[in-house]
Amino acid sequence: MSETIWLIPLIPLLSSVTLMLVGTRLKASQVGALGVGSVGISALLTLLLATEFMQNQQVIQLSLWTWMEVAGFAPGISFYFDGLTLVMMSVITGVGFLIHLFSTEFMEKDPSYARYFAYLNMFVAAMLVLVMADNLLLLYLGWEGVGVCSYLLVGFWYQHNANGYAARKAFIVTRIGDTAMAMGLLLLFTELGTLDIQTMVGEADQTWQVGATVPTIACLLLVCGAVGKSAQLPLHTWLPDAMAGPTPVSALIHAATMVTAGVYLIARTHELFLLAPIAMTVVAVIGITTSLMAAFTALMQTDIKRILAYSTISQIGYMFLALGVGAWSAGIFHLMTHAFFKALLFLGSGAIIHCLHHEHNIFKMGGLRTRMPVTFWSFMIGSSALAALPMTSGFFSKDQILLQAYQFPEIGPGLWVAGLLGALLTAIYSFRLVFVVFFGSVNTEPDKDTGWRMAVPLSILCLLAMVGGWFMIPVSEVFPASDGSHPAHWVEYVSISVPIVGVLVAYLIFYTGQLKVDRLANSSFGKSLGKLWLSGWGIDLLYDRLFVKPYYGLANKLKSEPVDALYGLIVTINQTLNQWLSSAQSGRMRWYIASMVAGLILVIMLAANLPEGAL
Amino acid sequence: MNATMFSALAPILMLSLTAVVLMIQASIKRDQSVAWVITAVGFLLTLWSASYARDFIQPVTILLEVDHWSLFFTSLILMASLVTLVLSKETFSSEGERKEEYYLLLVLSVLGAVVLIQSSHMVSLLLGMELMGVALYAMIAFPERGQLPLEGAVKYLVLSACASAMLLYGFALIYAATGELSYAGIGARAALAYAENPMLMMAGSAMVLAGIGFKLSVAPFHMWTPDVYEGAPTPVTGFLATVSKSAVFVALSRFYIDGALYQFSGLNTALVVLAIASMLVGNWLALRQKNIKRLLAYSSIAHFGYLLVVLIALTYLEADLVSQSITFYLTAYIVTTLAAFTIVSMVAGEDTAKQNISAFAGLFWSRPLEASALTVAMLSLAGIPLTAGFMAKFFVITVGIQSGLWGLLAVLVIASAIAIYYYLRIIFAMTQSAQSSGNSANWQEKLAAIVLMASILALGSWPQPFIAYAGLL
Amino acid sequence: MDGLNIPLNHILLVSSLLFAIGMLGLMIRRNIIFILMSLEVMLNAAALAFVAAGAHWGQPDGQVVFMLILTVAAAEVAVGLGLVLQVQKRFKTLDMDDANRMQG
Amino acid sequence: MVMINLILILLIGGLLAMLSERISDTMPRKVAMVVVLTDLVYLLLCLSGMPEITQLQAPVANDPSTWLMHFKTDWIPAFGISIELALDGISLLMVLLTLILGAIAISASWTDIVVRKGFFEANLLWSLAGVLGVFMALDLMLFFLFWEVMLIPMYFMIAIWGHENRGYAAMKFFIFTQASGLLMLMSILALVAVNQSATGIWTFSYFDLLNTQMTEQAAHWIMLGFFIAFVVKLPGFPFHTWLPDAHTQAPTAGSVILAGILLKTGAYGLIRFAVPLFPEAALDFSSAAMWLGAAGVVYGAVLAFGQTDFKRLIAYSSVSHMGFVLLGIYAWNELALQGAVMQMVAHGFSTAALFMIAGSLQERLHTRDMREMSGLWQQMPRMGAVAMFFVVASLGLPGLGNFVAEFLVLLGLFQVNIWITVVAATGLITGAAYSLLLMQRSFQGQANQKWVDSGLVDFGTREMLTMAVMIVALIFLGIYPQPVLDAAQPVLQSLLNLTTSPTVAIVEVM
Amino acid sequence: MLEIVFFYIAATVALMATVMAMTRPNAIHALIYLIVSLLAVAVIFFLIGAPFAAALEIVIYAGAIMVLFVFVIMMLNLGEKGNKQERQWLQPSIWAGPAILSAILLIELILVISQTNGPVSVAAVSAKQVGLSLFGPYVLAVEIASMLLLAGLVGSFHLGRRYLDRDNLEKQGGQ
Repeated sequence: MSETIWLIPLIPLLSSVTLMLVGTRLKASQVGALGVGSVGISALLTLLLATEFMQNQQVIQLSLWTWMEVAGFAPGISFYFDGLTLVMMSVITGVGFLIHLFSTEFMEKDPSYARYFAYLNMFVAAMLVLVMADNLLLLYLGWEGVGVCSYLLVGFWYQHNANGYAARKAFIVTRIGDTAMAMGLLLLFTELGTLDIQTMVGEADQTWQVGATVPTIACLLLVCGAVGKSAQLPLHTWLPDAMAGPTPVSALIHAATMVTAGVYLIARTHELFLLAPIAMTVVAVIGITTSLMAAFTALMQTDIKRILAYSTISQIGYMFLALGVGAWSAGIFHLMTHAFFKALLFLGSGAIIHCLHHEHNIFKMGGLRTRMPVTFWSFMIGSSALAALPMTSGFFSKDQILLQAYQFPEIGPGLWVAGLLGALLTAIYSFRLVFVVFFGSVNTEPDKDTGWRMAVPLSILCLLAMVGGWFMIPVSEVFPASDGSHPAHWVEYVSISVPIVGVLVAYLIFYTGQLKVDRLANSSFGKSLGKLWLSGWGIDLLYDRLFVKPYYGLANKLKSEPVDALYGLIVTINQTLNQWLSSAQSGRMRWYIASMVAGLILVIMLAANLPEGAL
Repeated sequence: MNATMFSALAPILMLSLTAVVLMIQASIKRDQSVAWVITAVGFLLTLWSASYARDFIQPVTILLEVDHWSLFFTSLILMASLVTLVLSKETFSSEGERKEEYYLLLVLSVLGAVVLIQSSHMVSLLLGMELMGVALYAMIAFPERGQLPLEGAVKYLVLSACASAMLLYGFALIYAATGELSYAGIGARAALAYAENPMLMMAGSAMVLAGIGFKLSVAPFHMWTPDVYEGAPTPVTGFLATVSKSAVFVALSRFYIDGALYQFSGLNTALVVLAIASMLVGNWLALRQKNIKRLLAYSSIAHFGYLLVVLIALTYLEADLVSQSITFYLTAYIVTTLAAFTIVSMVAGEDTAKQNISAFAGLFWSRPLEASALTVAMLSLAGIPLTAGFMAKFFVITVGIQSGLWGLLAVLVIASAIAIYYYLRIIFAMTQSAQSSGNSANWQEKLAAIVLMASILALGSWPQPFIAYAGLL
Repeated sequence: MDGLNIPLNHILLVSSLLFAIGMLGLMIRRNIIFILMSLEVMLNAAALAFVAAGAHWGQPDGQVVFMLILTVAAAEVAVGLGLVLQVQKRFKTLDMDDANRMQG
Repeated sequence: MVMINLILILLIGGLLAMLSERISDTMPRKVAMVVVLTDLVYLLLCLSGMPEITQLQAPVANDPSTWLMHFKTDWIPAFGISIELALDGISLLMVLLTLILGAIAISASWTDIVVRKGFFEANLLWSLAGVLGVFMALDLMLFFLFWEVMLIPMYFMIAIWGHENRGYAAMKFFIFTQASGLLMLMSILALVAVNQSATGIWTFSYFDLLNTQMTEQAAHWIMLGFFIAFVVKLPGFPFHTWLPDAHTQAPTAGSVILAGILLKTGAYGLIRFAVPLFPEAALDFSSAAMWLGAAGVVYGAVLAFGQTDFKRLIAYSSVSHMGFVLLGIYAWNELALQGAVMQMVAHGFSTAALFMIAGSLQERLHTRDMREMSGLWQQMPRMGAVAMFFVVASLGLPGLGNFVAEFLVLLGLFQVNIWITVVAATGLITGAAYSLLLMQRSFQGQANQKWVDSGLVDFGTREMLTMAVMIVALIFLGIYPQPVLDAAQPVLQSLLNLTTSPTVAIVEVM
Repeated sequence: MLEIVFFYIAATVALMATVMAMTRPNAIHALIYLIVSLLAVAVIFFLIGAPFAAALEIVIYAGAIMVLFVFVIMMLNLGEKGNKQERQWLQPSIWAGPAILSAILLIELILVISQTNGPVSVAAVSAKQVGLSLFGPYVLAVEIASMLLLAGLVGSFHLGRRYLDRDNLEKQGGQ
């Protein structure tokens, strides 16, 4: 098996290429079979690989060919496989498979069915390359590849300009991070002479002291990439807009896999980060700040997908927090559980949207509990996990993170408190969603409940969201063991109880209405705060003013080519001289003679060196 | 005078003989075609006699110096004159009576040019120039009708006479300073005369320069050029632009070299100023000119500016490379300019409206041969490789670099860059679609066009034989 | 008769004055006949300078050139006057500023 | 002789193509295609017959006998000018690129050109011949000759078959390149004169001139002449302004050749002549050159973003991309140089393809204004998909040729100057901005009813085949660039041996 | 001594006459002034030992060439109207610029010439000497001059005769 792991990304890729080339001539069922089947095979292969790995714990390194070899720079098309990779691959192929399956029903009416699966398969392939890459350059290939696929899928319904805008925004914002990350790669290669992750970290250990400048800068640059891809502050603005894509895409790319690539990157290069404590602190602070910011924002959203999008940002913030405090495996664990429950929530919302004729506003929904029972239960389970109610998968992972954050030196307790606040908010907004959508009066009548191709993935994901917390992820070999100390018990109790309080609050406000927040909400402060949260703290607006508008303005200003104006000036000078001289060419003989005489005077003056010569 | 001297004078004698035969013919029976044939035969015989005279090179009296260089140019201008002759037939066949004089004047003018080329003395310089000029006045004003030829002739006569007066006065001053009239004599005494009375010598040379500069239409003595070019019948313009100018330039360079004038820095400064002015002014004037003959006039101003660079380089280099460069440049210039005027004559004739560049639109499709030839000529004038004009410019730049004339070369580059614009304008016009004009040309003209185009390309792409030949001069 | 006592520069001075006057005439007159006359003056000035220089060096060459200048002047004037006739015929004027069809 | 034949086949083929118009209207393009393919096959056959090709030996830069091919015969012995052609890895790459893109250009002209087809194909072939000459000539005079002469057919292509503003564009193109060419001529002659005064021999041979000794000042000035000439052609900021006009106005095949091949001659000249002939001067100048390159990258990208004309946008993107080449060359270490070479090849394909798409759009819509387009994907999905491919290629998606190039350049550059690298890297972001905008405005968005009604025709087999060639090429370059790198490596190494690298350790400052 | 006085008188006359010739509105008057100037120059020639030149000046220049002018002026029949026009044209605004130019040129020439010194000549150059050199070393010049005259002849013949032809034709047509 270990020799054939290259098949895992290749099969979806081939399927994608096939769909691109001949997709339009295939029947919908064939397209579906190809699209789902290819990922299914990959998932199966991953499963095989996993069983093998569980037995022998053997790290696989496989080099296919040298990508390029220039002056000692010799990245290969080569794969590296260990427990971390396995976790990621399982999530990608497993959740990916479910989402593909879900899509066959969700997208079946779409005229560009084949194109959709082509993109989606390509995404899976690129994502697999990303996580399997042995060196940072190949990782970067996958990294950019998923970016492009994300772009293509967000703008899948290209007929609407807004979708195109969202897609471009997603690509360009992440590209900013990517470029910084590329700079990080340049720096790492220049300093260490390789981009092979394993060799590199070995080198780094020998070359650098803990806290040295170069690794700090390199890590910060990598963080920039991670921040972009994982939609963290300050590059998070693309993700809510990216909801313009089909909902299964949001589930796969913008919840389960791609957006967590940043987390993966940092985890993968954690040895470097260990050399750069400052960078780690930065990661933690970014994580917790983002988490809070997004949670507040999610509170005010009315679009079901945007709520989930901000929730994703918030949850990834937790993962960053985990990475920042050195809780590597907790971070990855949360990545996995989050993939389960967030995919579940997105697919659930997809089902709702599908059945409600593309209705996104939660206040136009309501009372769906009885109309769409499968979806309701999916949401219930998903939201519980998201809110980290005890015994759900989210509970285990988030709890770990909070506890480890508490132990972080110096700012640990602060991080913990903030994390708790985030958890409270998470519980509130997730159950706000549940109460508003599924309880109360029916505002829009759904067509029907989901078909089996939607129901099956939902059910499986429900299961995973419930029990995912009991999985043991095989990353103990990858990450350094934690010191095993535990904080005081009260910390644990508080951590457990906060989400429950949050659910209660949500219940009181949005279900029974006993807790009146209207007065607060209608006060001028409340209003403006609400507005601020609704707009995601106004960051979009700020960026628009700071970067987008000026760039458009600059491009518009320069459109007329100021440099060319310079050459235009030369032309004008020549034309003017031409005019002057032409008008001197008056045709009058006396004038001609005068010019000759003047010329004669000049020539004599020059030749005989007059007037100085005479004196 | 002895027999070998007469042999050395063969070209001059042959031309004079042709003139006499033409007069006799006119007195017996006036017939244009007979006159044409006589002139053609006369030119061909002269051409032959020029190579015959090669074996007898020597100074002939104090006035003329028959050497390889002058014989080469003699042949060259005779070939140019033959082309002029070919073009003239069609042009003047529409004239009324008595067009035979034209051929006589042409022969006399060529004679003047030959004398000018072979001159080694102020007197022969003066006489050659005047002979050429006086015949040209009449040739320019030859057409029976129309105001432009006449106006051109008057302007040329008056301004040219004014220039001659300057030239003569300059000669007089040089003579007063040195007591010599032959180039060699002046060269021998120049340094001494300069030591005695620097200003007289310099002022005299400057006035000579001005007088000759007029004929070369070097700025600021260029004003006449466009008017005369436009006014004159096209074949005459071609003759004026090529034969007259190159003969004068050859005479100037001989005067400059033999008279050892290059040693005077003041004169050199004056030349530098004239060269720069010509390069820039010529090209600036041509930029937006619509009449192609005027445009070519302006272009010629610039070209003699380029050529002056070579003369300036004399101060720093031995005369060999310089005279080689002059040879190549003038040859290229004559061939190219003649080609241009041949095509203008074939396409536009004497019709002012047709001389407008916009009237050349679509020539590529209606008359591909003419258009190709004109394109090649324009590219050559612009100095694009594979054409004679490029090799010519190559010589100039080489000479300039070897003399370290960086400022001049910088101006040359700027000027050439400006020049590309208007040469291209003509080419561009020809490529654009337009209604075709149905003129047709006779076979001699077509042959001339083909030969000239081929020579431009040959000189540009395989100049070695020519350089080897010119190196022997 | 000998001209021992006349300084060369005085004669040249006279000739240069003549030259300048001729040139002035050339520049201020519009009538072509006057223009031709001015040219004659200039040529004459040059001739005077030549003869003077020849006398200065005691050579006959100056006078030879003078003769040739005469020839030149004659030829030029002959053609020039021919042109004058044509100008009068075709332009109906002798004013050269008026007989001006080409410019630019 | 092989090299002479290569050029002659194209020259004579051009004549044949012109004459074949008399046989039938469609004949010229077929003849032209056959001629170019013949040339290509001929070259490949000759190469396969050579033992060296399997293991490109490292040529010694100033020893012609170690080159792949070398040919020399007298031309103008009076000045030591000879017809000297030689081929090494880089030249070979460029020649192959030229011939392949030549075939593609002919395909692009298939239906685009409706009048005077014979003359068009002839001009196309002649300009290819000129470009081949540029890539092979090693006598400086001969090089200059090809350099200038290849412009004339190009001029005709723009002036005769160009779009609405062709006169202006053609003129601007010609004057810019000619004026800079004159500077180069001056420099060549100055170099030769310096050499002549030192050795007493007139020679224009690259191999002889490589070792010319000259004063620092002379070297600076002479190098500047070469530099400007090449940078104008490249085009580098601020000499690029001819390019948007020329590219926009040229017929499709002309744009393909201009962008795909002609720009490369500038880069080739820099690599072959401007730096090796004046190593010290180039070193002193490198930082200025790199800043120009970085400025070009950014400036081109910003201007591309502001355009509404489809072709103009691509043209400015070329300015941006070729900025990387300039950066790569003047960073002058193996990584960056390989990147530059790679960029030359990859940009050739990606931009040529985009111009072909632009041409196809123009042919169908009779406009290049993107404000008139929108949602074209719906009617022309194949074209849209292809366009998407080349757009992402041009924005530097890893896995495609352009990425390899840009990354190598940045990698090499980073070792020389970090801040320039930072500036240049912003080109990756701005590049994404304009590329995606292009896609958005033309193929995405609401379909314009005008085009829906007029029933547009999607890409046909010929077009798709042509595109496939370029797609395959770019993917190949992207995931297995080694053949190209291997071809260039020994040459670059030998050039690097001639010079000292400007590489300075930099990271200590951090 | 006397020669010098004569010289100055002759020079003054020549200059004055020339100035007059240049400024007269009437062509015939101007021409007569010009002839006076030429005669005065002939006197100078005589004074500096060039009697042959003096004779030629009178015979050919004043005699032949000027008569040509007279013929033409008479043919053209320039009347009083022409004179008036000429007077109008001779305004200061017209001659000021040229006068300045001429003055500058003159100053230059004077500067140049004033540095010359020495007397004109030791001995007169006789007609015989001139003749000998004319048909000695300058014999070719004479031949070429003949060609020059031929060119002038043919040219003026061509131009002038056409003028007469047309005149005659018009007269015949009128009758």
